[in-house]
Amino acid sequence: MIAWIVDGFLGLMILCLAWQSLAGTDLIRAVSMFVAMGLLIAIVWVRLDAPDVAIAEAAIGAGLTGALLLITIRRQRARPTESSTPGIQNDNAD
Amino acid sequence: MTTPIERARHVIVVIAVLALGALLGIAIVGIPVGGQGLALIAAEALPDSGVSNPVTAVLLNFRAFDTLLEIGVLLLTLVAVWALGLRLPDAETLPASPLVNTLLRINLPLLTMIAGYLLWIGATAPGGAFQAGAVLTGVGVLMRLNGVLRLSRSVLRWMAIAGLLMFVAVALAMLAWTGGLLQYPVGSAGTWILVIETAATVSIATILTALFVGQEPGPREERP
Amino acid sequence: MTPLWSALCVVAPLLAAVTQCIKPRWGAATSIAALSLIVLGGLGLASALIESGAQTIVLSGWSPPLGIVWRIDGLTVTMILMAGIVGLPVSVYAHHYFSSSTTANRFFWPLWMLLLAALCSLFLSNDLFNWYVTLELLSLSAVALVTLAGKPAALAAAQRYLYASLLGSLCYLMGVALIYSTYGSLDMTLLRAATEPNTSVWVAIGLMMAGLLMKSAMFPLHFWLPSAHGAAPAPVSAILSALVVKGAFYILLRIWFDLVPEAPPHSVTLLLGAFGAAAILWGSLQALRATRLKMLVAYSTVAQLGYLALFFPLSATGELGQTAIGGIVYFMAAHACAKAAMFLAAGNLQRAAGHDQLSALASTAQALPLSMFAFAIAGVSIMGLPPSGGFVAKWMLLSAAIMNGAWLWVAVLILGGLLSAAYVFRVLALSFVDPGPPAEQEAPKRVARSSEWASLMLAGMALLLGLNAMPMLELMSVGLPAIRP
Amino acid sequence: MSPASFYALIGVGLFVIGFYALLVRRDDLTRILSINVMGSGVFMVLIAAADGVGATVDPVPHAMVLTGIVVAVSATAFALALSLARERAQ
Repeated sequence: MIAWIVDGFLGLMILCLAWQSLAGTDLIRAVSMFVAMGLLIAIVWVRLDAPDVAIAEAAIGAGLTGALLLITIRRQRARPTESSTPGIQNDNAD
Repeated sequence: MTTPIERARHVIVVIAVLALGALLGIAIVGIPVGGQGLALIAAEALPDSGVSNPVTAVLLNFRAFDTLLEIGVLLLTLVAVWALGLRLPDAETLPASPLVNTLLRINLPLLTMIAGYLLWIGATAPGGAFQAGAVLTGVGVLMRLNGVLRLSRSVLRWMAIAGLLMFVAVALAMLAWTGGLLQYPVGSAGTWILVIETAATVSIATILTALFVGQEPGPREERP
Repeated sequence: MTPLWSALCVVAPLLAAVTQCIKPRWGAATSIAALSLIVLGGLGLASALIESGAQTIVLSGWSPPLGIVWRIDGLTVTMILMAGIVGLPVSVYAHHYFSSSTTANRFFWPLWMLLLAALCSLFLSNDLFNWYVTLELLSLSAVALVTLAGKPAALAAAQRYLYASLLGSLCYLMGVALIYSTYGSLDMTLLRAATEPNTSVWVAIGLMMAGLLMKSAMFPLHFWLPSAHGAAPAPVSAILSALVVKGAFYILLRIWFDLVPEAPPHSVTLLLGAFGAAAILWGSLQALRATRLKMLVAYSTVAQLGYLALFFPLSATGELGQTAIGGIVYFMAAHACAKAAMFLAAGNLQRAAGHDQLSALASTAQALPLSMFAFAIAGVSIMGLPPSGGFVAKWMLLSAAIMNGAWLWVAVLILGGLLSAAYVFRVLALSFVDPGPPAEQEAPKRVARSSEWASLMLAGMALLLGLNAMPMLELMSVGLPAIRP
Repeated sequence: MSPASFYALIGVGLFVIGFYALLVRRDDLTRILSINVMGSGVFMVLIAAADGVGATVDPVPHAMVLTGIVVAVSATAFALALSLARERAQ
C-alpha cells in the first residue's frame, strides 16, 4: 500500500513537472522544472532496479543537460551587450 | 488573438495527440505480463563476459557494437558543434572568490577520484565509463567556470578521438585474433573491456566538457 | 573472408573520420581511400554472396537474441555498393567545392565519413536498437552537413530538419520499446518468426513506420526536405538526396518484410500508395513552379520518393511482389546516381553564375555544356526513359502494376513520368534560349574540370544501370526476403 | 497492475506531453525540452519492460537506455548550439 502511494506520487509528480516545464514561458523556470523531473526519474530508475541508469540519468540526463540549457539561456541573453562590444563580432566566420 | 483556423488546428492537434496516447496506452496494457526479456539468457552468459555487472556486460561485450557507434555519435556532435563556429564571450567564468577557489581545490581531486572509482567498479557494480565520464565532465565544467581549464588544441583533439580510436583498434585486433569483430578471446575479455572503457571515459569527459564550452579553442591557445 | 569485407565497410570510414579530426589536411585523400575500401568491401561481399548465398555475421561472438548480427543479402550489398560508388565522385567534387572555405573544408570530411559509417552499419545491421543508433548518427551528421552552408536560410532549414529527424527517431524508438516489451528480442530474424497480429504489435509497427516515413521524407511528412536539400552545399545535397533518405527507407523495407505479422489490411497499403501518388504529383508540380534550380531538384526528390511508397500497394500480392521489390531496389540505386549527378551539375551552374535563379542561368548553362549534358543524361533516368536505370526500375514497377490490374497506379506512374519530363526540360531549355545581350550579364566563373566530370560520371552510372540490368538484378535478388502470405 | 506497467503508462504520458508541446510551441528551447521529455518517456517504457516479474532484472533495456541518454544529450547539445548559431546569423 505504502509502495503504491510512493509510486503514484512519483509518477504524477513527474507528469506534473513535465507539463510545467513545457507550458510556461519563463525559460529558467522551465529548465528548473525539467531538471527536477530528471532527478525524480532517477529515483524511479532506482525503484525499478536500474541503479546504473539512475546514476547516468542524474549526472547526464538531469545535470549536464540542465547545465547546457542554462548556459545557452545565458548566452542568448548575453547577446545584446556582447554585440555592442567591439572586437567580438557575431558573424559566422568562414 | 487566435484566428478560427488556428483554433481549429489546435483542436485537431489535441485530438491527434490524445488518440496517440490512447493507442499507446492500449498497446502497453495489451503486452502480455510475465515476459522475462533477456534476463535469464544474459544471466547465463554473464560468467563468460569478463565482467560481473550485467549492464557493463551488455554495453561492452554482448552489444558492444551499439556502444562503438554511440561513441561515434559523441565525436560527431563535437565536430558538428565546432563546425557551427560559434563565437562566444571568453569570460564565461564564475566571479573569482576565495570561497570558490577553496571549494574547487577540495572537491576537484575528490570528484576525479570518484570518477576513477566508478570506472573501476563498473566491472562488478553500478558504474562504468559513462558514469565516470559524466562525473569527470563535472570536473571539467567546474574548472572551466573557474577559468583554470586550458588545453592545447591538439591534446584536446587526441583526447576526443581516443575512445573511438581505441574501440575500433580493439575491434580490428579481435577480428585478426579470434576471427570475430569485437569478439574477445576467452579469459581476457575483462582486460579488453577495461582498456576500451578507460579510453572511452577520457573521450566522453572531454567531449561533454567541450560541448559545454561550445566552441573550438582558438589556435592562440595552442601553446599554453 | 566475409567478416573482413563487411568490417571494412564500417571500420574504414570510422578510421578516416578519426584521422581527419587530427589531420584535417588529409581530408580528401583519406575519404577517397575509405570510399575505395567500401567499394572493395562491397565487391568482396558481392562475390561471396554469389558463391554461397545470403549470410549472417555474429558480432562480439554472441548470437541473437543477446548479441547483434549483420545480415548480408542482395539488398545489403546493393545498398553498400550504391553508397560507395556514389560517394567517390561526390568526394572528388567536394574537394574542389570546399577548397575556398577553410571551416567547411575542415569539417565536411569527418562529418561525411561518420555519415558513411552510419549508413554502412545501417545497411549491414539486422537489429532494431542498433538501427536506432545508426539512424541518430546518420541524421545528426546529415543535419550538421547542411549547416556547413552557413547562411541563415541553411541554418533555419537545418533546424527544421533536426527537429523532424529527432521526432522520427523517438517515434521509432517507442515502437522498438513496445516490440521488445512484447517479445524480448531485437533481432529481425527472430522477430520474423515470433510476431503475431495483435494490438501492441500493430501500434509498434505503426509508430516505427511513421517515424521512418518522416525520416525518409514521405509525403505528407516531407515538409523539411525541400528547404534542407535546397539550402545545403551542392555535394551535401547530393549526399542527402541520393543516400540519406534511402537509409530510413531501407529499415522501412526490412520492417515491412520481417516484422509485419500478416498481410496488412488493404486500406493501409492503399493509403501509403495514395501518399506516394500525392508526393509524385505535388512534388512534380512544385518542381515545375520552382524559381531556383536547386529547389527544383529538391522537389524532384520529393516526387521520386513517392515512387518508393508505391511499393507498398504493388508488393501486396505474392509472385508480383518480387517484381515490385526488385523494381524498388533498382529504383533506389538508379535514383541515387541520377539525383547526385543532378545536384552536382546544379552546383556547377550555381558556382559559375553565383546564384541559381532559373530565369537568369541561360548564359551560364551555355558556358558549361558538360554539366548540362550530365543533367540531361541524369534527367533521362529520372524520367524513366530507356536506356537508363530509371527505365528498368519503372518498367518493373509498371509491369507489376499492370499484371495486378492496378490501373490507378499505372496511371500515376505514367503521369509521374510525364511531369518529370516537363520539369527536366525546364532546365534543359536553358541551353537553347537566347541568353540576352552579353553586356548585361556577368561572365560565368570558371568551374573545375573534375567537378564537371564528377557529375557526368554519376549520370553515366545511372545510364549504365540500364544497360547492365540482368546481373545487377541477379545480385539484388540473393536472399531477397519473401513477403508474408 | 504492477509498478512496472504503471510506470510504463507514465512513460506514455511523458511521450504524449512532449509530443503535444513539440507540435504547439514555437520557441527553440521549449521544443528541445519537449524532445527530451519525449525521450524520457520512451526510456521509462523500456526500463519498465526490464522490470518484469522475475527475480532477475533484464540488463539489456538498461544498456539501451544508457545509450539513449548519451545520444539524447548529444542531440540536445547540438540542437542548442544550432539554435544559438541561427539566432546570431539573423
